[in-house]
Amino acid sequence: MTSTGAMESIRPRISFYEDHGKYRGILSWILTLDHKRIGLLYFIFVMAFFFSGVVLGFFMRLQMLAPGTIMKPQTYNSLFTLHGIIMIFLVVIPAIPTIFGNFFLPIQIGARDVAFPRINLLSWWLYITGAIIVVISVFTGGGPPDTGWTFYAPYSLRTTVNVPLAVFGVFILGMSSILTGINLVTTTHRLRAPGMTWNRLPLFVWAIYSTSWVQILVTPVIGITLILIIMERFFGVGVFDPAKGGDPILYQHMFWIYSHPATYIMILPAMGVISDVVPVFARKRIFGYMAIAISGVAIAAVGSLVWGHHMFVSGQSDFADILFSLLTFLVAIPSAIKVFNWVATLYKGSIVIEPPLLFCLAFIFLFSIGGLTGLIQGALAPNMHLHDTYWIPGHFHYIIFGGMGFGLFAAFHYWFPKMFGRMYNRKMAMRAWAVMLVGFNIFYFSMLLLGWEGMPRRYYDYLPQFRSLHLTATFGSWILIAGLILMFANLFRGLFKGEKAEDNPWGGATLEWQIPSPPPTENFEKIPGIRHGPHDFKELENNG
Amino acid sequence: MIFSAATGISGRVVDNVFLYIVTICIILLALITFLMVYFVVRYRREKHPTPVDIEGSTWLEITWTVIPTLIVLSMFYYGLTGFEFLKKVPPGAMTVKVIARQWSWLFQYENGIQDPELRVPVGMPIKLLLTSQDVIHGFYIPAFRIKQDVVPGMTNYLWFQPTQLGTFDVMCSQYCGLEHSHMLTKIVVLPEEEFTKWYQGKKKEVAAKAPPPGLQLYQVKGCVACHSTDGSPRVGPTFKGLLGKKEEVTTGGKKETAVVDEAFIREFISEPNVVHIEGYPPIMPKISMTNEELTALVDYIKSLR
Amino acid sequence: MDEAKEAVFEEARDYTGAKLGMWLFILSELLLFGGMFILYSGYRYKNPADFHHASRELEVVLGTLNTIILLTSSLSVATSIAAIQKGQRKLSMVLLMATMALGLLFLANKGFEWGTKIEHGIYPNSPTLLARSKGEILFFGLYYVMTGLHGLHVLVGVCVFSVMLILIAKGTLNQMRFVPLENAGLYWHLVDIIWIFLYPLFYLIT
Amino acid sequence: MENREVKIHPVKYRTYVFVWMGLVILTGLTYTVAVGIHPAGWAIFVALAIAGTKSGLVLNYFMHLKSERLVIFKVIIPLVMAVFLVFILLTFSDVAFRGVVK
Ligand code: HEA
Ligand code: HEA
Ligand code: HEC
Ligand code: CUA
Ligand SMILES: [Cu+2]
Repeated sequence: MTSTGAMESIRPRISFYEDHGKYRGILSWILTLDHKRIGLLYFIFVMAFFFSGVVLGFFMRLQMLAPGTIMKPQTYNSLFTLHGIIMIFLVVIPAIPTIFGNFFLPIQIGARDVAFPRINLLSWWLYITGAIIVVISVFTGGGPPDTGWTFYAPYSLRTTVNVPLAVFGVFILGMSSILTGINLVTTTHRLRAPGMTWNRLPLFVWAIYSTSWVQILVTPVIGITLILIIMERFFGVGVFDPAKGGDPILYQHMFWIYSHPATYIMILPAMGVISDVVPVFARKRIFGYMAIAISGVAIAAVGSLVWGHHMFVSGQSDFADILFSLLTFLVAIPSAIKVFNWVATLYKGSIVIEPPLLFCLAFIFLFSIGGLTGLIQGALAPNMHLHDTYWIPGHFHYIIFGGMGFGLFAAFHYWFPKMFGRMYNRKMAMRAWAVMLVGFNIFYFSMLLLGWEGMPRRYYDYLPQFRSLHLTATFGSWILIAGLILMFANLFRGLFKGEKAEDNPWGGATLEWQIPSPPPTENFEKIPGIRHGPHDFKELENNG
Repeated sequence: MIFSAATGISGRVVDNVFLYIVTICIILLALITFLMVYFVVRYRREKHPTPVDIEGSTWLEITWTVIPTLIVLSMFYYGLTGFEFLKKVPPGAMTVKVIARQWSWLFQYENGIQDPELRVPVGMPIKLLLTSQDVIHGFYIPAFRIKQDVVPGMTNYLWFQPTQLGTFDVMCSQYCGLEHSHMLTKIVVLPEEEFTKWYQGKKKEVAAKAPPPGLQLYQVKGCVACHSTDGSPRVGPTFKGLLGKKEEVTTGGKKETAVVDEAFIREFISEPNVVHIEGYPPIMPKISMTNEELTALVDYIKSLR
Repeated sequence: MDEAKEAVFEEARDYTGAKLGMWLFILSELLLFGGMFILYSGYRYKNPADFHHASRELEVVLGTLNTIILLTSSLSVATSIAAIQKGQRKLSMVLLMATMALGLLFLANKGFEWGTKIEHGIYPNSPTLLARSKGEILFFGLYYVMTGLHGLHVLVGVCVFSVMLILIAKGTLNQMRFVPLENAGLYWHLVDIIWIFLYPLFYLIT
Repeated sequence: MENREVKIHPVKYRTYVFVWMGLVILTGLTYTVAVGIHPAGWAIFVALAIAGTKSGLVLNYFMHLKSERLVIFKVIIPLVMAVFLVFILLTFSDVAFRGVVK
């Protein structure tokens, strides 16, 4: 049953760290049913994989300094494959929903836990299992997969390396993702506190809610696609093998039916963070609450219909090219609405410049660049030139790392005092922010230029005309990583040495700021009644 | 200049669409960034201590839904016109077959000429028919701003019209395995007469000798992608000094030492997946060829000492 | 017992919530098979004649029989749930056992069907099959994968039911507390619905 | 504590048996149409319509969708059908419109 062991010891001020439940030590973590502990478990592992991903990225950039001298082609090919798999499936897809969704969604809607705590723990175990399988695939069989994170058939059917195991690992990760989605949707439907109506939900909850739907509905499609790859490898069923009548283009459809919406699984939660953080530092409510909430749902819905824009030059029909291009442009509109509303929220506010806000501003800037480059490659004619060049990694690093990554950093800096009860050094956080912003643009803008120059992606070697831009990019990546180290060092220091944080250091109006830092087990002594929206700072001040 | 110039009609078409969209994007980005920074500076706490709580504005929401919609539709439309141009092959285009395989290109002309480089006359629209023998490749000429995936099991096409003499890079854009980065070749745009001379000359050559000599087969059949003839290492063993070499091989799980002789080479080329050579990945494809071609190749390999 | 804890228990046992969760899971299962149906429809569209020929080789009678078996098992599990809700524990257990037996019968039938096909040399990558037209290779590839995946779901269902049976026998599931059984039932009906579509799409192509 | 669950009204056995009979009859029908009548062209649509009706019965009666009160239960199946349909249609925008290149 639930952790009944600590039942008597529930006193309001004991944080969930001290209340270890039925088990002690490490078991009190890996067998916990507490949503906050599970959130932190994810936090640790997502971080660990994130760092391994960054290290792989760092080595890829090294290779570009002097191709041919640093590593063998096979090594480079498996590096970018692992970099992609780790970053996409192990870091950015789970990151915000599992860490912050787990930790804060129940608190923000006034619940004591998620709807299915045990399934929540199961999701984490599946995540770890999937991750371990992916890691094992690197060291066994014919060596690490070298297909790119897209596993395109028929190459993935022919290469002699350990594709089936890696693919199986990703399949397990997908199951984890689906269960998390189910949990959070049910939680949002069933466990809202009295008075927490849909139009009083914090926008972060709205974002996670829409994301979860996408997770539930499209993840199974990639699940079955990956299973089919395994079937092909072991039994040769032929559904993706052109030699047996299979159609490699249909594989691509199946893959992108999931993987395009997956990009919105990455970005929507980050948008949710931005929508809740900006108002706190502008001291006024969000501009156009309903517009933001609905545009999030619209992105989730229309975003599921545009996958074909990854296949403009694949040989799919012209009609499909045109249709998907049109839909791609339509999905940009709700994103634009969000951007305009965020900027408008700053208008006539009373703005306090703190690290979380700076990360939000960087988000808006970098996400806009990423999104606008998306428009350029979403247009049919330019895509003929830009597809599969460095322009594409330029686009998605801007939007994933500049968008989702900076959104995540905003979340770190915003919720850090709540999660750990301590505060980091704010000056240092701002410095790290500046360094990262500079390095980021040097690095990824060079990628965009390289792409326009015609440098194909996934090349371990390049023609001489690309040299100077590659060098600039590598140089930028060093600055970026330096900033990253600075930022994490600062957070890490704050974790142990930081001053004690107040319950509500930023003056937030959502529920998590009305309880102690760090929160007690079960969050609330009494389920609160809700009488106002998420950004009603006036109400808050009136109540003291 | 940082941007390499586009060439061909397709290059100009793509560049125009690109410029149109980029210009709009830069304006929008500048606007957003400016407003954001301006608001943060203008309304910071010290300057503006009491916030004005604004809930939203319906007409603003409508405005910034409708205007972006119009903008993106114009982008879509402009991209579409360029696309239609890139897809519509003008009548009278010269057809060249392109065969892609790991990791080399082969061009087959209508009169039977085969060549690893693409030679075309200036001013003439060229239609390429793209097929692949193994995995997906991507035929990409950056200077012409065109690209098309080459998918096994189907024929794709691409057309362009060179307007400028010169030699341009052709690259493989779709990841296709180990030597993807080196699946490069050139397109040579020749003056009309020079092209005709080459075309006719080659044609005589084709008619004169069948089967063609081993060296040509070595290039045409794509062995060149994986085997060197000068002893330098590539994906597969070098052909230099292959005959008589002692090597460790695995046949059906059994390891043994074999001496390479003519029969071994013949069998290996016809069935590359039966025997594996220690130290190389077991990835050599089965390449279809006639008996004469095989003999010519084996003779060629034997001649490399 | 502490008041706060008790409230959590009540929420954790939220009946509608549990069902909602199960339904969401079912939706994602539907799309798992949905992915296969997308492939199926694409390939059938491209190779209509081959699909028709290949379909002729399946045992329509066996397929129809299996359809009826599965429909009947759906009936028995639905009544089993109704029985436990009415407190008729014995009846519920008997019906559940009938469901499992029908599920196993379905699998046996399927196994027999696969067996004869394999005996005739028709299985993925077999020389006989590879000698056929591409559409037929695809048809049988899809046939094995889709019915195999479905069979796997039947097997899982039977396993889940055997756990449920033990829980009912032990009294853990009873007139007051039957959500797990009801959810297992939902899962079983899902498996049934998928077969309802697999049946005409593989056996009845004309 | 668990009394929320007691309020459920179990369905009558009779209803289930009727539904089952309906399902078996529909199975017979789809079999007869396919094997006996052989309609060309529209056969697949007949088969899918019958299969749809059958799953409608299973969903509404065996799975109790009919008696669920919350709105969310009413929309999820149409939602999934819509999503699936759109996936098929968009995939067919490619598969059905590919020209032959000569
Ligand atoms: C978080 C992830 C994420 C997000 C949110 C997006 C968002 C978008 N993406 Fe991106 N994309 C990827 C991740 C993402 N993408 C990845 C990983 C790939 C490569 C995969 C691979 O091949 O490995 C890719 C590839 C990719 C391609 C395929 C390129 C190719 O391979 O040929 C295309 C083509 O259309 C595209 C388009 C878009 C568009 C139009 C959006 C839109 O949603 C963007 C909307 C945002 C804005 C428009 C900016 C904000 C608004 C304003 C500044 C206001 C002004 C705006 C207007 C007037 C409209 N993306
Ligand atoms: C989230 C996704 C993500 C991130 C963060 C990164 C980060 C980096 N990437 Fe990227 N990259 C991909 C996803 C990502 N990458 C994908 C999908 C591909 C395509 C693979 C393929 O072709 O198959 C790719 C491809 C790719 C290439 C192209 C390879 C090629 O085509 O030949 C290169 C080349 O330099 C590169 C470099 C880097 C570097 C140096 C970093 C980093 O070192 C930069 C430093 C990073 C940061 C400073 C922080 C970002 C932080 C976050 C996103 C949040 C982290 C979360 C927690 C801490 C909990 N990556
Ligand atoms: C995709 C790469 C590739 C291509 C193209 C290729 N080979 Fe190979 N070849 C290899 C590899 C790798 C090996 C080692 C194979 C093994 O261990 O199974 C090999 C081995 C051989 C051997 C045996 C060498 C020895 O040491 O005994 C011969 C002979 C040979 N190839 C001939 C050819 C000919 C002739 C062609 C062209 C018609 C060709 N190859 C095309 C990759 C290739
Ligand atoms: Cu061929 Cu890449
Ligand atoms: Cu996309």
